Amino acid sequence: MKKIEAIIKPFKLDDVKHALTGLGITGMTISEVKGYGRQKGHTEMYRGAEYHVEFNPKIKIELVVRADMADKVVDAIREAALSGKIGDGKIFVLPVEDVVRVRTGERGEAAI
Amino acid sequence: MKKIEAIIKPFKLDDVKHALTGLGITGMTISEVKGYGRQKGHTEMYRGAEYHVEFNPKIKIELVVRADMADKVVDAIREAALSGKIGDGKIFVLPVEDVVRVRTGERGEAAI
Amino acid sequence: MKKIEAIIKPFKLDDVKHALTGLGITGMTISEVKGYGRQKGHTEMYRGAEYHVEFNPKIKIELVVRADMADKVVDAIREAALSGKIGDGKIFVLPVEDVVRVRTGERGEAAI
Amino acid sequence: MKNSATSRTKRFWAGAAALAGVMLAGPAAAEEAASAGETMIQLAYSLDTFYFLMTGALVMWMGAGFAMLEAGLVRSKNTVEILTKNIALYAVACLMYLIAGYNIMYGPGLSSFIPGLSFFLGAEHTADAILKSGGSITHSKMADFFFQVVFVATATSIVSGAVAERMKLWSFLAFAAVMSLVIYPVGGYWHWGGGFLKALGFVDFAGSGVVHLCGASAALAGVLLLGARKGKYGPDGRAKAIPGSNLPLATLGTFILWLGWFGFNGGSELMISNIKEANAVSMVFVNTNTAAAGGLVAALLLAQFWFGKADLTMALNGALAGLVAITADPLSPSPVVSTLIGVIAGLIVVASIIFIDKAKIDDPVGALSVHGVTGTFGLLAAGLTNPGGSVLVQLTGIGAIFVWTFAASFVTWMALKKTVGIRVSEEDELAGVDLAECGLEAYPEFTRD
Amino acid sequence: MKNSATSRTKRFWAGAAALAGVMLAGPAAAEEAASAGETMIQLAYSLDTFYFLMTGALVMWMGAGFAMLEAGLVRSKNTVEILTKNIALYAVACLMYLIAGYNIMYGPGLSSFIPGLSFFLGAEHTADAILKSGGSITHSKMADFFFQVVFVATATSIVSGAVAERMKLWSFLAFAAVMSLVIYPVGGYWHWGGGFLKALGFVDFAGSGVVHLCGASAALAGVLLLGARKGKYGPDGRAKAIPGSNLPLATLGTFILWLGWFGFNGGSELMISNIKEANAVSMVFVNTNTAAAGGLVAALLLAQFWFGKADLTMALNGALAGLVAITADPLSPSPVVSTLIGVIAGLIVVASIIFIDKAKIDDPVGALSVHGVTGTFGLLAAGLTNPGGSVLVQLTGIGAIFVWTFAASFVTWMALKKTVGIRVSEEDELAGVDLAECGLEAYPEFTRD
Amino acid sequence: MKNSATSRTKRFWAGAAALAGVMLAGPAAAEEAASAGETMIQLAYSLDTFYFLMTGALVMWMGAGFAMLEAGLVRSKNTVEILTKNIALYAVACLMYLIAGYNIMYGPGLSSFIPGLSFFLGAEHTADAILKSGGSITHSKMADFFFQVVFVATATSIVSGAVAERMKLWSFLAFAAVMSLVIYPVGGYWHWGGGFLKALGFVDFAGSGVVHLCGASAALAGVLLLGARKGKYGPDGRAKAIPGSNLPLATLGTFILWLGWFGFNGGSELMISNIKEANAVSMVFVNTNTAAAGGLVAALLLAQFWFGKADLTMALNGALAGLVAITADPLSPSPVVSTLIGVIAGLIVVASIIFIDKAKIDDPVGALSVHGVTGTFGLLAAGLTNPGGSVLVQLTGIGAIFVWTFAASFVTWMALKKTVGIRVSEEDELAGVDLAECGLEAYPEFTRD
Ligand SMILES: Nc1ncnc2c1ncn2[C@@H]1O[C@H](COP(=O)(O)OP(=O)(O)O)[C@@H](O)[C@H]1O
Ligand SMILES: Nc1ncnc2c1ncn2[C@@H]1O[C@H](COP(=O)(O)OP(=O)(O)O)[C@@H](O)[C@H]1O
Ligand SMILES: Nc1ncnc2c1ncn2[C@@H]1O[C@H](COP(=O)(O)OP(=O)(O)O)[C@@H](O)[C@H]1O
Repeated sequence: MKKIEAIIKPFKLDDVKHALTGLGITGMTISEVKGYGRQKGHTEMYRGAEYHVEFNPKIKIELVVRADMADKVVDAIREAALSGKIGDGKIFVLPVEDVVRVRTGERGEAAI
Repeated sequence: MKKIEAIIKPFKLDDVKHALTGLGITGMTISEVKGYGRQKGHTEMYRGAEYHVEFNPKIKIELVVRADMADKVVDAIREAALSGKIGDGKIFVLPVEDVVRVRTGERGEAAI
Repeated sequence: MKKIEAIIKPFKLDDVKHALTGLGITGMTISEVKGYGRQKGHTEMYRGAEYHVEFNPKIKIELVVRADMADKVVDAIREAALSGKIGDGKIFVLPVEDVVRVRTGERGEAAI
Repeated sequence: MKNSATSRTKRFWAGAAALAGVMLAGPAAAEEAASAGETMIQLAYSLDTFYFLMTGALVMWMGAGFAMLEAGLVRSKNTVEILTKNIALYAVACLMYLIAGYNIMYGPGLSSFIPGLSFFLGAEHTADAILKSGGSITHSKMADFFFQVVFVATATSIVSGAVAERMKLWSFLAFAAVMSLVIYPVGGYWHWGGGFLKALGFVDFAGSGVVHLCGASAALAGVLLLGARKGKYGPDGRAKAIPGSNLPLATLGTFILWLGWFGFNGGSELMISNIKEANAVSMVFVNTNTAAAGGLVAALLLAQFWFGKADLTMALNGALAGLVAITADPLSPSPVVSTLIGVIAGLIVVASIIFIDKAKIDDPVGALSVHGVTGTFGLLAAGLTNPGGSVLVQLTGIGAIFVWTFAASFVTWMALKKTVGIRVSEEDELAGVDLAECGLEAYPEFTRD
Repeated sequence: MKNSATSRTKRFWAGAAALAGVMLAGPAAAEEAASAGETMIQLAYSLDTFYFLMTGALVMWMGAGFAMLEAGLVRSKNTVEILTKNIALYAVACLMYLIAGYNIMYGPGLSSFIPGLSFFLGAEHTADAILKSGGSITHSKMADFFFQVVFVATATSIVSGAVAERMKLWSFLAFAAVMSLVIYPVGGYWHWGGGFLKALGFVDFAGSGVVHLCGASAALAGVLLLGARKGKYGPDGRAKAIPGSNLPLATLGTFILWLGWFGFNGGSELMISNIKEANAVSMVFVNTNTAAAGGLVAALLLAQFWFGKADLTMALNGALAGLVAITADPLSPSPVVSTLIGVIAGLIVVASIIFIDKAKIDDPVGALSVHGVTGTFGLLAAGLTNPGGSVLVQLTGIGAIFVWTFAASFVTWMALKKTVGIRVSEEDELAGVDLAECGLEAYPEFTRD
Repeated sequence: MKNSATSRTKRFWAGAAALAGVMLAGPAAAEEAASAGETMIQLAYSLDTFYFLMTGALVMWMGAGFAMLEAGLVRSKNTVEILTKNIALYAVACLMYLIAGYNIMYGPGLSSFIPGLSFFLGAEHTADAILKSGGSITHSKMADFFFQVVFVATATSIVSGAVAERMKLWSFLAFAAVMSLVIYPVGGYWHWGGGFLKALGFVDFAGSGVVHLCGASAALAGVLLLGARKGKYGPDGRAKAIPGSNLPLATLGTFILWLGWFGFNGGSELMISNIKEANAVSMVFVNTNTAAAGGLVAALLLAQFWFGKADLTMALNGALAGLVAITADPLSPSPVVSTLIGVIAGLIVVASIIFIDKAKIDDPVGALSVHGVTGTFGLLAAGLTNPGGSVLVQLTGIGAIFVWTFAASFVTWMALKKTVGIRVSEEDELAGVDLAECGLEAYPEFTRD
């Protein structure tokens, strides 16, 4: 099993979610994060003093999938999250050793 | 060492925390996330127009433990987080290669 | 490639960010988390009733780096995040199998 | 009807004009002087009416104060519902009081205990009647209704805070309707409507009893039948703190109430158009302000000494406690005595909130303590400070208002409980009543739900 | 000039003093009586002026109401800009109306259709002129300006809500300037300025048409040229909900507007210093309040039955709908009829909001429905309730105000669109106009942006 | 005492009634006319008292304005404490002024420099004294106290904003007590109390100097002893922006202040009951409004040109700057000149905020610029616009108020610093003063702490 972590632009969330459910994915977890990267932040003035917003708002999507699904999922996210502009984000693939579904106690792939 | 990530229902946080401290766990990190899964969201009306809330609020607990503790920890979380209703959440186990305690510079299991 | 996850005190974020960019790191993702650990929370009174704040606000920094950078990054974070007081946080190192840059489709180390 | 500044309707009272322009001849003097007298009655009537309308508007504004105070002291997941309750109860109270409440309270009664029943507002005073009365009809009947109607809304607002975060919206509004149609007017009739409390010499200038104790008694009945919020008391029975979600709103609400109280007490003098009355209204303003100030400072200091921290919410309750307490008699005591009354009320309210909390009576905003306990204290204090007051009579009044309101409310709540239910489901309470009842979130973008 | 209580300037009108002290002798009586008449004129003038200033202050306060209402109903990323628009439009409207708007509206016109043009305020009424008028000049010219200027700000405030979340700040303020300098004053001239609508017998007591329909018509022109917010309508054309970010603010805004409306309608009687006028103002207060209450309850019930949930924002709009509708004639109907007018307005507004939403006219706060649709309804109702009213004349007035305001606004918006543009870039809209236009975030610490 | 509409106490002034009913006979005419005169004095006294109470209530409301403005401009972790400071300082100021402050300011002085000392309020004016004075005692002493007490709270409110986010709560309140007991009253005595500034012909209608410059001078002393907030100035010495956490609150606060200012300036005319006074009050309302509008627009435009963005917080400060500046003389200038004064104040305040920021004087809300710098400007402008004004005298007054307030405040702050300390610990400042001082969070559910 693999854990896919994708950092995307917030307004792409809907598209990515559709792409994933299109693949038959039934679960994912998202959170709000801030990203620092090649996409620079912006500088604003507040009462005449500058302030730099170096971190851009991003959404992090985490989902655990069967190992054989990982590539398809990564591709689907990539396509859906793509705007072509800097700051589109990253996808990371991590190994997962076990999964448990709290409700049923199922473990492993059955629990995903 | 293993990293345990658990996605649970927010109102179960207290119980899970108690279960973990009962096992002698001394550290964990939580964050607020939103989950998409079999537990469907809900549809509301705002000024006559529908809106779908597809993501349910969840709490993510992350903790790194000695490998030999992993199973006990997973079981403890499972038990404490169980309500039996759909949406109870998932527990993931990931491998961890190293741990550092910032304050002391200790590494590995000593740093947990 | 490695994923470094650091839990630090919020007011140390700026220093850590500087340390990392000093190493040539060009990307990272942060989020707000709450930590439970040796640093105890505090007890307050609200209208005469006690309430315990057991979780302290922390910042989680996540970044994926080339494997050979991992040690340098860990050290840099450690140094910058150190205040010497309890609650300074933890750094975890996890294995990463693949990275994709959404914008370009690059994979692996090139995508970091 | 609105119009430009240039083409106005002629003044109604030609007397003054005549006096100003023509009157230099002797014989007509006396006749015209009659006109002058009439003009003065008209002016005084206008001034008193205007004073009523302005102070009434300030009391109406208290509705916003309660809404903000309560919205600030509940959790964000229950905020929309408390806002809906507050603004809707104001509307419901206005309509019920218009239908019959006002008449029950101020119409001719059957006996000094049993008020009469009639519907809708009677006719306005005619100019003729006013002039003939020689000025003893001092203000418009409609202005009087307006001033009174905002009071009933205040009484009902008190209830919403105490039952917050777990009561069904529509059951609450049904109760609000009954309360403003019958429960409050009957108690009001006994005193301000000329019933037996009036006859006894009960002292309650602007409603420490008629309004505040009444609201708190109704709330108490509701709270007892409703039970505490889930999670308020731990398995060990200890009260847990459930912090309010937005303290700037709570502070704003208190400021609004403080401001509105100048209307509440200041308008209750009912007349301002001569020196004595103007002085009285001024004294009421000063005493109202100083009692609130005393209450705030005392509660803040007590919180600091007791908890080691300057609990803002206790300070807010302290100010309100001072206001409620002085309401029973803001006219007779000197400003210094009023300050003391406020100080004592501020101390009492902190102790009372903690005591009630420990007694497992769950009142999220402290309404029972602020309006009930310090209202009672204020009435007793008025028995001492008011030259015509008597502690015994005050106790009678307190008892009468409490027993009637509590009993009538209990029956009403019970009827609602047995039929439509008064408490939301456990699941809805956990998720927050906002989504379940209103389908909305107060802060959809920021709440960590 | 401010000073201690001890050393005051002598009273201007020595007449009263003389009367009080000296006048026991016969022969001078008549002469002194003239003085008494003058004193009464002075008193009445002072009372009416004071009444104007107080009610005007209440209307000014409505600016805060619109600001809070709109800030609560937009997303947090567009909140700073809507706040900036609201407070800046108030300032702009005040300045434009001072420069020429007031004179256009109330100065001598060229014909009953075409107003005159002049600049800045004329001189204040002199005491001599007032006394000579025998009291038919009832209040200060400056107080009149103050009362009128807050009305133009209200009309302009209506626009900002409808075009929220996508219109450029400075283009909006430019429009606000034109609207308060010309568009609103011309329509106002036709009725309150003594133009042809006045002559026809058009009934619009405090501005259901002159102010509210005018604001909504200007808004409609803007919305049509501007288009819907990005994401408001899905690819399938269905309207999506875009929840407001801060409902306590929206509720507070409604309470503020409700309070301010007592000034809006109550002050529009223009005089209070005799029995008839005082009674009229009181009636206006009661009817204004009860119509709002009726509107709120009706809208809340309708929402409950229609959507299954008690939508707070609909209740708020319902209260405002009742207020707008009764504004056309808050004096002639009885309180019960006023309640009914409010109830109908509350029902209409819910239906209208949904209809307009479905018609793909994107109005984030419901301004078109609240001010336009129920304003029109109120004017028609006034044609029936007002003894001098005629539905035909009302229709003429509605048509005239709508056509003029819509056309003039359309041309203005179009000119802005063709030159500086009226809509922010797609990117800025996505990121929120706050950062792009104001460089600030409303809640920099909590927004999940 | 409150009662039903039916059983009223007879009117106090029987004169009018008599006139209306009986007076058709000739011989008694003169005698009754005396009664008429007395009635008119009573009416005027009532009207003026009512006007005082209403405008005083508006000034009291400014306390809420400062609280909201400051709560909106600080970070959320310091919000509870600033709220506590604001509402508690109001209470403390009221009590201190009651104890002796009012008497120091308005009681008989020892010399034109040194005020006298006495405690608590004297007796109210009796009807006899008023009637005998022939109407030159124009309003209730209690109303006067009420109006004055809300002014001292305003002066003290100014301080809290400048020292926000780092000053200890109780040290601040201790300072507030000293300020309202002594510091403010002494300066006030010099001018409004009839001291040497009055004698010199200093022009300060409603307190650009006595209130606003005084508040700012006290704040400056505090800020200098306190130092900047941690993190406000980078290692390179450059000022860093620390954005305010809730701009809707800041905007609401400004609207509240704007509204309250009609009371602040409008009430400072002190009388309204004749044509001249009514006209004056009206002029004051118009000028106050237009100066604020001018200030807002000017500051917003300057921010747009200077920073490239329409900084809402600067617009808010611009409106307040216009208000502060016109306060020195809102009566003599025409509305156009008042607009200009507002415009200049709006420009000055933006520049001043930036300058003071660069000078490393850390003032989170801009209080020094808004109240100090534009207060000074307003006083100088009044030296030119007021017919009796002199720039030299104005400079003397400015100097006197500044030197006295600054010195006395400095000593007080220093004494506090040396004893209990005035600054919270670094750790508490980092974590936010709310938890350390009040044990509460303003928004416990949403803050990203
Ligand atoms: N090495 C990294 N580790 C973790 N997150 C990263 C890393 N590099 C980039 N990110 C995340 O991806 C986002 C986009 O990266 P950025 O460099 O701005 O654009 P792009 O991916 O288009 O080159 C960043 O805002 C950050 O959240
Ligand atoms: N494959 C997954 N990857 C990551 N998170 C998941 C995954 N499946 C479920 N989750 C998380 O677990 C939560 C509960 O899952 P859900 O399918 O609703 O219920 P259940 O686990 O009871 O079947 C989801 O809301 C989501 O946050
Ligand atoms: N085993 C763990 N797993 C995950 N997070 C942890 C773990 N232990 C500590 N943390 C995080 O590190 C933070 C600091 O830990 P703490 O024990 O308080 O101090 P220290 O690291 O200085 O001993 C905690 O608040 C928590 O967020």
